Amino acid sequence: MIDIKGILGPLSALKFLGKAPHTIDYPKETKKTADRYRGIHYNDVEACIGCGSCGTICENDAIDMVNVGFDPNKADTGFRPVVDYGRCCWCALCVDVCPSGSLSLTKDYVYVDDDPKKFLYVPGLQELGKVNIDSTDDLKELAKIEKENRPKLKEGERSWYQKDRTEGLLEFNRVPMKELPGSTRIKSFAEVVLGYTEEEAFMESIRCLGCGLCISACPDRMHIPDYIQAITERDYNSSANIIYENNPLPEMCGKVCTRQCETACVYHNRGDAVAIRWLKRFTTEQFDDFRTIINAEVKPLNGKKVGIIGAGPAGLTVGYYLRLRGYDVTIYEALSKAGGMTMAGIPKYRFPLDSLDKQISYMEEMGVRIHYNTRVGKDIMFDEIMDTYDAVFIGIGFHDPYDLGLKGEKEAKSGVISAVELLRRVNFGEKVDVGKKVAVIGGGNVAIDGARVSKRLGNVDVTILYRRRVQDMPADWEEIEGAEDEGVHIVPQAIPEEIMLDKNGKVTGIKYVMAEMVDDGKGGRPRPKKIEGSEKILPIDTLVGAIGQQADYSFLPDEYLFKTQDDEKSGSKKGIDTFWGRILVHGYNETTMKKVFSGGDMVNRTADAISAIADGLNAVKGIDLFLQGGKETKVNHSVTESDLDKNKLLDKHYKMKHENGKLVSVKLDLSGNIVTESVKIAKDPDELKKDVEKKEVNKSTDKANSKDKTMSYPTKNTNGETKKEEKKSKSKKKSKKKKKKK
Amino acid sequence: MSTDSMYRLLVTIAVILGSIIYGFFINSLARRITARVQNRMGPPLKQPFIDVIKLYSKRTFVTHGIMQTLGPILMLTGIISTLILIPYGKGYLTLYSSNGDLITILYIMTFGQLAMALAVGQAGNPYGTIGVARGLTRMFGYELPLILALISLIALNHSADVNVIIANQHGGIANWNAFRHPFVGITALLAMLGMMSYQPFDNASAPAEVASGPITEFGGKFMAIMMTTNAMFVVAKLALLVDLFFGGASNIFILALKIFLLYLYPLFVGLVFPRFAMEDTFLFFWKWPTLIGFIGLAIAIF
Amino acid sequence: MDDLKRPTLDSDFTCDMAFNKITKWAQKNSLWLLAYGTGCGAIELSPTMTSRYDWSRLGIRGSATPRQADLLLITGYLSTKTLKRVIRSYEQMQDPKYVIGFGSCTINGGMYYDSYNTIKQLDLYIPVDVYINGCMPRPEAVLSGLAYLKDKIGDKKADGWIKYKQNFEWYRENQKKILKSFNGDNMPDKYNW
Amino acid sequence: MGFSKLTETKVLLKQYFKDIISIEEGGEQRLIIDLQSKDITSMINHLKDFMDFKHLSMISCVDWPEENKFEIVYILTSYSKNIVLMLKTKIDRKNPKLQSIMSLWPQAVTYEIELNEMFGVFFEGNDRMGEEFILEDWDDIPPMRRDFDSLEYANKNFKFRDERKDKKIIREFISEHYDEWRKK
Repeated sequence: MIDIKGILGPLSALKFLGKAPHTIDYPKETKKTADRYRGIHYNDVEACIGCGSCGTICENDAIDMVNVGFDPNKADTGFRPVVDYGRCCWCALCVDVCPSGSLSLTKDYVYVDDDPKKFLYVPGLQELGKVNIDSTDDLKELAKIEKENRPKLKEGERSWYQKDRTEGLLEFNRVPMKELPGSTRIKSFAEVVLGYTEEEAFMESIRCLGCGLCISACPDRMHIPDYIQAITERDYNSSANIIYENNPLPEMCGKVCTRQCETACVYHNRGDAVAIRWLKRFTTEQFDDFRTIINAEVKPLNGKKVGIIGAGPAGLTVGYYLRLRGYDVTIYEALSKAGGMTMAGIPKYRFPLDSLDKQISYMEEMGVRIHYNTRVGKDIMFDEIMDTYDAVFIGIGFHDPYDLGLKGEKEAKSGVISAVELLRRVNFGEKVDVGKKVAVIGGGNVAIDGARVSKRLGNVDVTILYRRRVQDMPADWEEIEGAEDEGVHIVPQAIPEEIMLDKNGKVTGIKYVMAEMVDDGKGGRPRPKKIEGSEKILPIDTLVGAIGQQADYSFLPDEYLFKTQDDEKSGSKKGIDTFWGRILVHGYNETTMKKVFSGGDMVNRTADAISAIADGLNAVKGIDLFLQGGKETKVNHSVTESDLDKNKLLDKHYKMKHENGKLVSVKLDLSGNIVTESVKIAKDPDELKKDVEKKEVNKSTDKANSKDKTMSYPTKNTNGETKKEEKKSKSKKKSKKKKKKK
Repeated sequence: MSTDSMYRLLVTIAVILGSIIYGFFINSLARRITARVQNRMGPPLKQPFIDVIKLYSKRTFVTHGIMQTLGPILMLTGIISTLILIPYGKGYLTLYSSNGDLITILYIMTFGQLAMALAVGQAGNPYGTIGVARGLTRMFGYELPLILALISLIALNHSADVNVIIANQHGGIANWNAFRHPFVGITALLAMLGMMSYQPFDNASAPAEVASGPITEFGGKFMAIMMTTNAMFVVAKLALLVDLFFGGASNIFILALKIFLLYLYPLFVGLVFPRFAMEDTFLFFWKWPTLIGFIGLAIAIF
Repeated sequence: MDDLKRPTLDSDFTCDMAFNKITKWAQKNSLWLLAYGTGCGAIELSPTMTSRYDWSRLGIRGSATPRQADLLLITGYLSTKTLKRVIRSYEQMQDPKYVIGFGSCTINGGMYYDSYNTIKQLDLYIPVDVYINGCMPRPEAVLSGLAYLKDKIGDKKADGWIKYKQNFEWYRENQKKILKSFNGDNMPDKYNW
Repeated sequence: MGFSKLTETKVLLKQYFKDIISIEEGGEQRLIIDLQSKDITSMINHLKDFMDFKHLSMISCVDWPEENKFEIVYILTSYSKNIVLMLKTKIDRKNPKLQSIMSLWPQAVTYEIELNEMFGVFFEGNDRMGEEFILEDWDDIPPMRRDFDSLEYANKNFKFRDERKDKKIIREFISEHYDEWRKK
């Protein structure tokens, strides 16, 4: 039969005729995009650190890291991601893996153009399709866009981004290191840190993104991502080998390094840096004996002899790597154990004796000869060393403490001890009696070490007196916390005035004044200012001073020391030049005296073990070049400006300037005003003048190539300005056109 | 040339142009209505005109032989001949219709389609051939009830002259053939569904099955001619049906209105019913419409 | 022949493109596109053409055969096997004709950049007038792309087909590199479809 | 209650084919059978004719270059028993040959020519063997073999846009600029 319903039923569809259609009349009206829509990229170029993680994770090879004109520095490579929209498929993995959280996706997804080149896009620097990227010059052009002109995200446009540290794919918390509790650790010198287990080390190592930013911060340029990668693969053998490539004291570094690398780590800004130091420590702890696993190739002796003064990290590094290169090395060490300050100055609860022994015995095994208890200048003369060896390396370090300069210090017969001496004596097993109450003056690591060591010498009450606030202390934060855990009192903003003595010259107390922090008025850090009438007296048995150390150059005969102008005029042979207590060195750590190289604390200002090792390695290169006498080996023995720039001595306190063709060293105060000037002449003035002129010519050409280090915002010369204006007007025109189209 | 034939010629040209414009107009209305039923906005009313202008402006002229080129032109000739044989009203609007012309119209109407079939054959596109085969089969299907209905009409009016049939319908809606002879009317209306080639009987040009059927190989200017022809053809067919079954029209506006209203019927049917398969199409026409047609014929004769 | 030196347009020919205003307007407002879903992007066409976005508003409709089409949409990745068919379809389309590259894959390979079987840059083989970026582009992007193309036609800049004619040998060379049996039965030396 | 159909099939198959390497349940209503390549045709014959496995779902292949083997996988379904069977067999990678089953299921031809194209497995008795399926004018090793490097092939045969020449890999850049101790 006829299906009436089947025939009439469909007619009900005609009811839509009277209804409003639900078509969206795009572009007149638009539909709301979902909150988490993944559209086109936006990058906060100021927050981006150029680590390249986005490019590494991209499955489609869509992200390039390109220099768009940002300055590279320690924690920023200066590169920024450029997205190829001919590749991107908006999976947003790049956003999820961005450690700085700068990359995000917007709700904008309409990207239409007729030129396929325009789909290369620098997020955060460029408006969609505005710039054709043909070459690097175009990208440099982008960088010139001033901050205000950069595209900004409007409210609510950002859709896919890491709202907090828990979003995304990254783990911002490091695996915590297990430590002895404070009450247990003050009872002995047992090591505080317990080290990672294999699983913990693995979990920590997989956090590493492998970008290598840390390398740029490490003075020694250790191959950090590589050895962490080896730990991830559980290949500890190759991990140790990678570490030993340029660090002969890895276990020491694994325990006490100042780890500048971790401050450059990509995680540092938003979370905990990868525990690079602990991972290195983990690797080195896996082996009882390095001999069996390090497959270093020792070249046969080549007949050249190198003498090294001081078996500190710098000296040992030079000794080890020169021995590997086939030199006959001899190290003279004044103390009965090698290791320098790491041996004598680091308390054993941080750096146990046996781990140092392990490394040094391995070195001696490789053929490094060390003469212990041999003080140069006393047991052996410097002249003799100079005569015997083809090259000499001086790495004596800073062992002489500064005087406190307090009233009563000279008169005190007992009870005043420097932290360095205290540590040395404790480390060498001597019994030290500090009484029941100890005050430590200073805020550096040495001061904290002194305090914590004192705490372990029995039931001792330890107080640290520091002129500034706790947050101004130069010591590691971890160390300060550790000290507090162990019951060390810290009295900040206390300026010591006078040491109180009894009639036998024994210390009974210390008088100090409280201080308030006042602004120095020049934008520098606040200065402490005494508060009148706030004197207090702290009764103590021992005063430990830890306000700094200096080098002892008494072993150097006078003729080897540089005599400034007189020397220059008389033309007598040049000696080792020192500058503010430090030896002045050039590119390869060579001193102003031929065949003498130097490194370590008395050369660099950072004064830590890893810098000493870096100095040592640099000197190894220098000595090798010097002794092999190759073409590029010409070691320059005159001070020029560029040399001094490289010189580790110079930091912001010191600037060099030219005056009448002479190179003048200028000491500046914190705000950049000239405080003192001293003339340092290295070449005869005429020659220097030529040099300077040449340099200036070079500089100007360099500037023209915009290769100077400073951020190259539009240059002030007229050509540049007009060009920029042209660009601006062009872009304005373009935007107008676009509007018209709409 | 006499003034009479002058007027006749002018009216003829006006009818041809008017049918083109009106054809496109109802086509675009149909597209709007379709869109609204499908819950969307649809193209602007001028869209068919834009399309046809664009197609005429196409620069390439691909032809596979003389017959392919002639086909659309013959089709155009056929449809113009059909147009001028249909009366659109009184006076000059009756154009060239005379005694016995219903049979002529029926003959000439198929002429265009046969020319088309030849052209498609030369183009050599398999989809085109299939489309033509389907189209002719469908024609074969709906012609039987249609002719039954027309024979009944001729029998009832004792004349094959369309003008006579129109005249016989004077005197109100009740006198219209569609209502006075309901069986004949129903037969004709059902056959008309096939004639208009909308869904559910559009399998000749079914896009998803046979590309676009006969016109697959025709692009650019051919396509433009075909679109124009189609517009005229729709008007011609509807005008004829209006004349035969819905009382004709005293003036051109009433005719236009009636054509449009009649056009809505296959359109609405097409909107809601899905496409029939070929054999179902054929069965459909030879089943109910034919049966009703025979009843109508029987009533008409006896 | 240098592959990467992309063809440019002979400027004299553009004048020939200038029809009168009415035809330009008609060409701009009536775009019939070849319903040819070569890649995954075809899925985005459904919302664009049905009632949500309804591209017939803009005078766009699908056409079943290349003969009637003005616009070829390459929706996403194009495999080497399909390329042959696409070239053939493009050749069958009647001038003036336009091509839209649709999705990232047509620009520089997209997520198929390491695939052995898809072409990476569409404009080496057929001239592309507009690229719509996305993986896949949403209907708004598709409509924007179509609007962009309309503007281009209006500005007489949609000259891909002229470029193709003028640089036919260049395109042929590129096509031959991918389609190894180019001179076989499917690809006669002179296109005569 | 007797045995479930799965156990029953398992037992029957074990009785019938003594040479089965292993037979195990791979989930609900799913059996995975490991076979020697010489038994595969007779097994499938038996399954189709006597055990009501009438449906061939697919034929697939896995490349094991480490073992120098191809693993061919047949998936059969029985609707009456509601069991999915996975027959696996390993054949030599150097001379990959297997009997065609096109006489049992005509649609197997398509799977077989695809495997021939993508892996280079030859099915004897398939008269359409060697026909082009997806790849036209292919002149390299079959692309689904694991020793085929897709990216390398793409770089060789296709052109990428050359605007991306300034690309830098951060790790390499750092090595270049900072790390003078890198062993090169």
